[in-house]
Formats: sequence, structure tokens, C-alpha cells
Amino acid sequence: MKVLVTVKRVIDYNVKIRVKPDGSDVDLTNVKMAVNPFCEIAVEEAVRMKEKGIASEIVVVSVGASEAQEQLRTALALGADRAILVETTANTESLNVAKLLAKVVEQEQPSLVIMGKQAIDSDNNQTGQMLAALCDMPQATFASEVSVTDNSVAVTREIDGGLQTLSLRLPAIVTTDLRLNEPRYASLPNIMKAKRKPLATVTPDDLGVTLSAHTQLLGVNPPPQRSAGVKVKSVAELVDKLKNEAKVI
Amino acid sequence: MNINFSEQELAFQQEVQTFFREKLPESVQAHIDNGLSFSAEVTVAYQKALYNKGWAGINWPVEHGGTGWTPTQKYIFQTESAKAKAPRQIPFGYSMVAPIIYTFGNEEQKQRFLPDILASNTWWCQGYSEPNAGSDLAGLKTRAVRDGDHYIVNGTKTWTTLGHHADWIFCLVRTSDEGSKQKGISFLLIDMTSPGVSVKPIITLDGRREVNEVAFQDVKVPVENLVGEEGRGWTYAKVLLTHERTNIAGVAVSKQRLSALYDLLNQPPAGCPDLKNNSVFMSRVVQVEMELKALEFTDLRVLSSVSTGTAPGPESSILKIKGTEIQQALDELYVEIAGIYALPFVPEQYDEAGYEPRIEPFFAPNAAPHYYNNRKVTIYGGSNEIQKNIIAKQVLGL
Amino acid sequence: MDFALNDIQQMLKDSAGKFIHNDYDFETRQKYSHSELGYSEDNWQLFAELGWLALPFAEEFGGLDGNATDLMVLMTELGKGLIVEPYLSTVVLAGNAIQRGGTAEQKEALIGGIVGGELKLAFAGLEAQSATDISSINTQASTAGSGLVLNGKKQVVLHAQSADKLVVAARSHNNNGNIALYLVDANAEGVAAHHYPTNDGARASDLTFTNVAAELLGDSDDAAAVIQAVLNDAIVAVSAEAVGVMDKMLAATVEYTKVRKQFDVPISTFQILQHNMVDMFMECEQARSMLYYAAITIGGGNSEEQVAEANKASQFLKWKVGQAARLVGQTAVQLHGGMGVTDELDVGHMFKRLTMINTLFGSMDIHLDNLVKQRQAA
Amino acid sequence: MAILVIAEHDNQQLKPATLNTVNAASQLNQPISILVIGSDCQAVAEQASAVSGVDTILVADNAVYQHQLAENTAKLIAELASDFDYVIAAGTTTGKNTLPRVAALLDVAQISDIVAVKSADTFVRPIYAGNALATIQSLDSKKVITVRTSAFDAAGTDGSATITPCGLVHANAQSEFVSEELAVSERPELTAASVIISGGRGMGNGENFSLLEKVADKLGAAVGASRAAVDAGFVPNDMQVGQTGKIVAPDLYIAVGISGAIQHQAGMKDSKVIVAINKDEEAPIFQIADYGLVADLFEVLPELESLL
Repeated sequence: MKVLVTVKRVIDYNVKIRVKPDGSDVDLTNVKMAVNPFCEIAVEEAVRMKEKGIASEIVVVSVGASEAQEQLRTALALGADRAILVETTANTESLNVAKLLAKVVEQEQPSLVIMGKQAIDSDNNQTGQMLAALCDMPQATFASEVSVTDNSVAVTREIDGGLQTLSLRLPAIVTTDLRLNEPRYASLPNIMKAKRKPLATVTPDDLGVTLSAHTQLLGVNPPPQRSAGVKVKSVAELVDKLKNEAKVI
Repeated sequence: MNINFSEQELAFQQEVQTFFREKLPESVQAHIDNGLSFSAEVTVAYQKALYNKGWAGINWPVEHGGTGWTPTQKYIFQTESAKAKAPRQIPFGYSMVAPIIYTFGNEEQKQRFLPDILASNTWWCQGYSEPNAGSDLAGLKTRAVRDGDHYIVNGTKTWTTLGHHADWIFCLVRTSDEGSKQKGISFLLIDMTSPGVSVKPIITLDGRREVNEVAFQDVKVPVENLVGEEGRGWTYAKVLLTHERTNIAGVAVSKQRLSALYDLLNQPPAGCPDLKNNSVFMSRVVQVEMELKALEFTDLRVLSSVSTGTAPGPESSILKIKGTEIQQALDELYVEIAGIYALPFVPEQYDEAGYEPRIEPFFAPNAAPHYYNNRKVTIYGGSNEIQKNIIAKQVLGL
Repeated sequence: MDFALNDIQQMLKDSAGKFIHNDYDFETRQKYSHSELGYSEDNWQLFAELGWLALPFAEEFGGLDGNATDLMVLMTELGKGLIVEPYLSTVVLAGNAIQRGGTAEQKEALIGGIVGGELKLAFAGLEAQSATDISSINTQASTAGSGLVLNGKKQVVLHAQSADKLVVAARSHNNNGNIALYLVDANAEGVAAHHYPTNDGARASDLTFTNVAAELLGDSDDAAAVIQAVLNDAIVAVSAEAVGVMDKMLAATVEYTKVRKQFDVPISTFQILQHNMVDMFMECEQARSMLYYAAITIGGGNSEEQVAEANKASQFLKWKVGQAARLVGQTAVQLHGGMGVTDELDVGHMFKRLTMINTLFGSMDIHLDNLVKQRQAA
Repeated sequence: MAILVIAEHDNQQLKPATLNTVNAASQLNQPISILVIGSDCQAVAEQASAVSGVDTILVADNAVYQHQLAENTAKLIAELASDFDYVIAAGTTTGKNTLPRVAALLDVAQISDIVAVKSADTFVRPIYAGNALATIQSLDSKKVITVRTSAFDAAGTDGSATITPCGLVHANAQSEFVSEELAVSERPELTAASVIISGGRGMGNGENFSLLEKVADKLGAAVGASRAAVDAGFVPNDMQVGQTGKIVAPDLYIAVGISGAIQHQAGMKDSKVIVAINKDEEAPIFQIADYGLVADLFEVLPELESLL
């Protein structure tokens, strides 16, 4: 069974971002970039399926600038077999990324697509669901457990009140949540092998997709700063302040 | 990671070495060995030799006569010129006012000024600091009041290096008092021969006249001499600071002076103390050698990122501080190795060729004056304390 | 002219960095350090699985042909975690000595075990009267029947407690004064050990050999060149570790001074402290530059001239890292105030590791003195 | 121009998130309809008709919609969307699951998790885990939007909208509901609670969370946890507040034994009032706490419970 996973190049999880003084966007100069943590979980899930003999081939796809090859190489080092970069820097909002991915899915015909539930930069949480619509595939978002049987996949999802389990007919799309698995570290031998694995680059034109902007970023500013309040000496003083000063209890 | 030059870069290195071998007279090379500064004539002759070779505008755009070199070629040129003990181009024309003219000036100004700067026909000096505006330069008070097709300039500029040789001065002047201090500053070019301009020497600790005080008394300056727009002088000057990326640390010159120091230690001239067997002194020498080796690789790291077109990393911000600290450490070592012969103050021995009676060892009487004068390097161009403020803010985010 | 890491080094840096960030925070490190073994055996097997134990060894024996620069990249990241696993003693010291000095059979027999995580080793060099380098050691090898035996005392042998085999520097059994390297079974008869913790969270031992069965490492009984080459690699490794620690101390100090308020303002607003932190930053960068210089030079060829440059580079590096670490360590503790001197905060432990790294493989003053003497002799 | 708000419900109860969503929608000053998709969900329709500022309630009541699976509900919403210019849902897991699928069917962008309405086509939403706020303008004729309910007050409940059934039925042959385990507890849900008391690594173990529950019962509060507590296995993962857990902005947030790493702050820094109880004076949480008590939580909690 062929599994397709997607990875996005985002800022490193630990980087504290700064907004540009002119408020045009977030300042990304000299910032460490990495694979989106939720995407790493998607790659890990696919690699575990391959180790269990469920997945026969893992294709990893990224939509972005040429630098995203670095993240594709990391995914290959984690165990993906083949990488595809859809190289574009314009109009990479979720809908357009989904349209590009839909064309790749059409060409690759995977039985299962696994994606991160959201990217930690845009925090949109949209692309997987949109791809499912465009490919008319069933979807299971926020997966905390995935088990594939012959032509269906059972997915346990984290929903507001607790957990929900669905059964999807393949081919299907799953987006990962944080507790699906604990991604492995890329071993040095695999890192070295990754260099020799195929990485193809295609453009939106190659896929026959023309992209137009659906939204426009007008500006970015830092959130309002909280200032530290007062220290109370005792529980009694705390309760008194909450009742009479803050009036919240 | 590799630190080797490519084939073309090695070929270019040969070309540069050949140029210095053929074009640099023997007498000029002796200056550096003895810690002497170059006379105006020697410097201009050198600058004209570079111009004739087409190598005068290292960082200039090609359309204005620039060399179009890659960052690595610039690095090779600067390293070889230090090894050849060549003079340094006077920076005020080539790398201070010219970049502002060809970036922000109009066509007329480019035609009027750039060719003469490149050919070393005109000598420029810098009119920034004032008696009451040093580190906080934005507080400058020299005023330029618009009067028809002229500005009337009044005020005083100080620490104007080689102002006594200069034909022109580029100044930051105050054209308005509204808004922030920085907003009211403009960039004005002033002919030194204009009536009302007076130049007074400021003698420095080495007993020489290097810097001056330039006073402007109702000097009439044609409006055509305003570069760019009124009120934007500060931003133009600030852009310049990020312009000069390579050769801030002066690694090549320091390496050359260190090897000369080791020569002195291995064959100490008569009269100099035998410091080679003094482990306390030698440990200071070796520490400078190692600190310089580390700085050389910090410089190469910056070169590596600049030559691949990426913005240099935070390490570039330490080049000026570490470079000047090492220069001053070398000065201290030279004074100590000069021993008792550091005492005689005989500048004439260095100004007139073949002056007699000559005090030997020849370098020794000049060691202390050079050491005194060089205390300036951690002060000018943004003192090292100011540099640390900048690093604290921009690199450490404090 | 290129200082950027290649793809492989970049991914090695990312995965090692992620391991330290996710699975090796300070609390976890302290748990390992205070455990009975003094490190985590699970981690050791993970290191084997990730190919980190195989990094510097030849591909022919299961290694990955990594050079000094690759070792530098890994050690800088592991340094950030103050790791207590015996990587330095097993891979960089003893394993490296086997790779450089061993016979083909010895390499065949031992390197596979190291790479697979089954075999741990320690390098026994220093002695009481030969504490700064091994030029005046007394441990003596001698023939006994058909084999060889060792007699002597070795001081502060890093991670001997967890070693299966020892690589021991001793006077040659041919009584020609040469210093040779011998392989000894760590639990062999006649090996008496006094194991103790080191103040920076690791383990070391004093060993006494009485007629301990030994095997010459390699064919020659003159191991001077091998030992010097191993020393150069070890200096790159611990210096890389120190640079990693210094980077972390600088970041921790900058963050702390932004949070710590006194006189109603964060202490990071005081200019004197800002300049102290800039000085820390400059020392980190200069140490890193010297590390690049040494790693490139030591990882270079082995012509006579290149080996001479490598030996000089390792002395430059050990001095510079010692000097930088002293400033960065002391300033970090100073700016953390009382907290910097407490056991519970990680900064103090980083300070202790940096201080101990200075004592390893010749302190900065010893290397400075050697460099001075070399120039005086020139 | 008209707005279709998708109701958040469990076939019996209209969830408070819908009231916040309607409030957000009302800032667009257009007629608002609420769509209730479910099975045997008449009660929800009645509750919806009481929401102030709402004109009509559309009810698609059919067994196929019982679990509100995205495959068919998205088709239904997309079909109904032809009469509307805005389709807005709460940023709950149901909203996040379904709305992007609707947007794709309509070939328009979605603007997720808005925290402010600037104009008819311009909204503000958090990015980089709330460490920056982006102002986004939609260029599409139809706007599909999810709302971060903690950023909007709740609409009133004095309305009386007319309820009209919607007979459109879309089958779902692609995915099938298997089971659900909802953590049944009378305490309010984290995202809906006005008071939250959370425990961190400082709680030491899962049993000690009972100390928090006693205080929570006195305050009618929900109980949350930091990621460190969840990762340490003290409590189940759906109690996690933070960048990768729930985003909350209650009136009162009490952080007990939580150091307050950036990732945790991202989930609760918009709370009106923040109280921090921690024995480590340097814990980052004190930087954003309105009231800080440097003390041992095991002494504070019993005393706090007794005083409430």
C-alpha cells in the first residue's frame, strides 16, 4: 500500500519570533527552520506502517521554496522512500497548497495520505481537510491512533469532549495530533542513505495548476504585552483580592 | 568545510602579488616595519597606481569604475596588500562619501565628484563629530540655513582626520529642529576653499598633526551640494555603517606586524632587551597570536557567508572590537621590545629620508608614539563601548 | 571558502540537538549522573542505533568514516546536554587509539563491538608523577612466559568503572623506554580499582596493575604518534563540547537577566551587565572560530607539515577554549547571582563541566607554556 | 448579504460556543441564520431560536447527520451556502474538522480562529501560537470563517427566530462512526469554563489533582493541566492547556505548580485574571500573573478550599 505524507518547512519549535518593526510580517532572517512538528509525526506514523509491512512505499511531498528540500531530506532520513518538492513561493495559502497536493495525489494514487493537523507558523489547520474535499476522500483529523485493515482505516480522533473513533474507506486522509506517536531521531546511517534517495522537483505549471490569491496579509503586530501584577502574602489575601478587587469569584 | 581558494582565486592572487612586486617601491615597504604612517604624497602615488590598474574602487559599482570583485577577491586583495606592506587607501573618499554619492546622490553629483575621487585627484575628509556631539552624534549642532540657492553654514566639526590636506569635506548638518534629533540632519558636501572655512590642527599624543578642528563661519554652500533629501542625512550615514563588511578586523595587517615582531624577537637588534627568553612576555605574545588566529577564522566565517550572498551571522559584529583590541595589544608588545630606545622623541628621523644622526634600532623611537596614537582605534568609528551596546541590542536582544 | 555544514552534518546536528532538547533536560541528566552506573545504558544503545558510536571509525570495520569536523558537530550538540555517557572515553580516546594504532585483527575484533554498543573502553594514561602528560609514566610492560604483563598505577581514568577493556599507555616490554599502548581486560586478575565520581557529574578511577595480562596494541611498541593524534581528536571533541556548553550558558544568562528584576527593572537593562554578556558572546564566537580552525586542520592530511600544523592547532584550541570557558563560566555564574552557585540550577553544573574540561589533555596554561617554549626554541 | 452560523451541539444541547460565534457574526451587521445539522435535534433548534439577533433557524434533522461527520455535512453546508455570503462556525474540533472542507468545495479560502472583526472582509487572527496577530483581508466573494470563541462575549438569549426544516440529505458512504468516549463530568468543559484551575509538574502525581478538583468544585471551575503534567502521565491529554492543547481565556485562571513555559502561556495568556501559585519565585508564570503567591501548593490548596 502506498502512503503519501506531507511536510512543511516552518520556523524551529523553540524559536521566539519577532515582528518586523514596520509591522509587515514576522522577521524570519537568520531564523533556524525545521520540519513542522505535526508533519514529523505524520512521517513517523508512515514509517511505522512500513516497518509493520502495511505500507510498501512512502512518498513525502512538500510545497514551498527550494530550501524545503532540507526538510524533505530529513523526512527521507526518517525513512521515507521518495520525495517530491512542489516548488513555488507565491500564493501558498492552504487552499492553493491543497490544489497542488490534489494533483500529486492524482498522479501517485496513494491509498492513505497522512498530514500534520496544523503548521505551527500559520496555525491554519485547513490543508488536510481541503485536500480531502478536492480528492473526495473521507477524512479523520486530529488522529491519536491509526490502524489500517485491508481496505479501510480505523482512526481515533481527539475531539473537544474526549475521543471519537471512525472507520474510513480507503483511499483516505488522516491528519495527526500530538499524541499519535513520538517521532524517532534520524540515525546517521539513514541520514547518509537519504542523500542517495530520489528527490524530484515539479512546479505548479508542471501540475497544470494556476494559483490565485484568496487572502491578503495586511500586517502583523505583536500581541498586547501583559505586565506582572502583585505578589500576595497569604491565601486569605488572595481570596480577598479575587473577591473584592478583581471580582472574579 | 574548506578554507581553500578556487583555481581562479589563486590566479587572481598571483596577479595581485605581481602588481605589488612591480608597483610598490622598496622605500614604501620600510614604513610598516618601523611603524611609520605614510606621507600624503606616498599615499596619493599609491592610490593613483591602483587607479591606473583599475583597482581603486574595490566596493564601487562597476558602472562607476568599481572592480566588480567577489567578496573573496576583495579579501585576497586586502590580505596581499598587507603582506606587501602597502599603504592603505584614505577611506573618506573611496569608502565613505563615494558610496553615499553613488547611492543617494543625483546624476550631476555623480559626474562631478566620483571620477576625481576614483582617480585620487580630490582629497576628502569627514565632518561628523563635534565638540559636543561624539558618541551621541545625532545631537550635532552645525547648522545649515537655506538662503535662496545657497545654504549658510555655521558650526564646528572636530577630529577631522587629514583635514589639512583635504579639498572637500562631507558633513552632517542640522537643517531643521522638528521631530527627533535624527530627522533634522542633512548630508552636505562643502568645498574646503570656500570663504569662512578655517582648519585648526589638533596635535595628538604622538606629537603629530593628524586630526583637525574645522570651523564654518557663514560659509555659502550651493544647494547643488546637498546629497539626497533634506532631513535624511542620518539614514544615509547609517546605511554606510552596514556597507563596509570586510576588512574591518585588519587581520592581515596584524598578522604582518606579528610576524615582524617574531623577527625582532629572533634577531633582537643591539640595545633591545632579550625578551625571547622572558616567558612572561612571550606568553603575552603567544596569546595575541592565538587570539588573532581565532579572529582570522571569524573573519573567514563572515567572508564565507557574504560570498554565498547570505547575510553575515552575528559573529560579524565582533570584528571591529576584537580587531582593535589585537592591534593595541601588538602596540604594547612593540613598546616593550623597544626597551629604553622607546624614550627618544625624534620624529624628524622618520619625516626626512636619510636624516642623521639616526637612533638605532630605527623602529624603537617610533614604537611609543605609534602606541599613543593607536589608542584612537577603540574610540573612533563608534567606540568599542558603543559597539557592545549595539551587539547587546541587535544580537542578544537585550 | 565555505564554513556551512553539509547536508549530513546539518541533519546530524538537528537530530542530536532534538535528542538533547527532548530527552536530556537537566533533571534527566542528574538522574543518570547519580544512578549506580553513572549514565544511561538505554541511551548508549540509542547512540549505537543512531550511528553516533560508529561516526569516527573506518567503514571497513562498521564505521561511517566521519572526520574531525563531523565529530565536532556531534560533540557540540551533546555538550549542550552535559551528557554523562562514556562517549569521550570509549569512542574518542580508546576506540580512536585502536583505530589508529591497532592491527587489522584487533580492529576487526574490537571496533565492531564498540559500534554495536556492546563494548565500552577507557584510556589509562596519566599517573601521579606524570599528571599533565604521559611523557614521564612509570607503568611498565614486561614479558611473562609467552605473554605480557603490566605493573603500575594509573590516575583519574575516565569512565574506567563501565569499561570492559582498557587501552593502557606503558613503558615498552622491550625496555627501550618507548611508550607503547596495551590492551587489558578491565576485569582481569590483578586490576585493582578505586572508582569515584568526578565533581562535574562523570565517573573516574585510580587503577593499580599487578602482573595484569596485556596485549600490545598494534605491531610497533612506539605509540607516540598515535597518542598525539588521539590527543588532537580528543581536544577537538572536548572543545566542541565546551563550545556547546558555552552557547547554552550565554543563552541561559541572557534569558535570566531579562526575567530577573531588581530595583524594579530587569537587570538586563544595566549596561555593565549587557557588556559582560557581549564579552561572553565574543568569547563564544572566538572559541567557535578556533574550533573550526582546529577541526579543519586536524581533520586534514597527515603529511609532516600538516601533522605539525595539527599539533599546533590543538594547542591553540585548548588554550582558547580554556580562556573563553573561564570568562563565560564565571560571568554566567556571576550574573545568576546566588542562584548561580546553587546545586539545583543547571548553570552551576555547566560551570563545573567547563572548569574540568580545562584540566583535561593539558590546561590552557600548560599549552601556553609549551607554545612559548617552542617559540623560544625556534 | 447574509450570514450562516453553524450550530455547535450534541443533538440535545446547544453549546455556549455558538453564542460567542453569533456575537462575532453580529459585528458584520448582516442578517444571521443558524444551521443545526444533526439527528433528533429539535431541542437544539428551539434553544437556537432563542439566541438574540438571529432571524431564522435551519434544521437538517436526519439520521445520516447524527455524528456530524465532515464528508456529508460539508456538502450540505456548501449547498446551502449559495444563499449566504458568510459561513461561520466556532473554532471547536467540529468546526475545525468541517469548515475547511466546505471552503474547498466552494473554492474559497478559510480564515481560521479569528479574534476580531475589522470590517466586512478584514479580520485579525493569531499566528505563531499567538505570538503574533495577523490582519487578513479576504479576497473571495464568500467568506468561510472559524471563530476563537474565547475572544468574543456570548450573544444574549432573548431572541425568537423562526425555525424552518431543511430537507437536503447527503449520504456518507465513505466514513462511518464507530464509537465515542466522552469524559462525562459535571464540571464545565475547559473551553467553556469561566474559571479554570490547572496543575503542572509541581503536582507531583495524578492523585494530587484531587486537591485541585476540591477547589474547582467550590468555584464551579474546570480543571486543566500543563503539557508537563500530561506528558508525565498525571492526567489524560484532553486536560492539557497550551499551544498544543486547549486555548482558553476564562475570567479567572489559577496556575498551580506550573512553571509557565512559553508553550503553556500561549494557551492561557488571554485570561482576564491570572493567579500563579508556585514555590519557585523565578518561574516565568509570575511574569504574566496578576496575583502571585510564592508558596508550597500542598499547603495553599487545602487552605484555599476552606476559605471559598
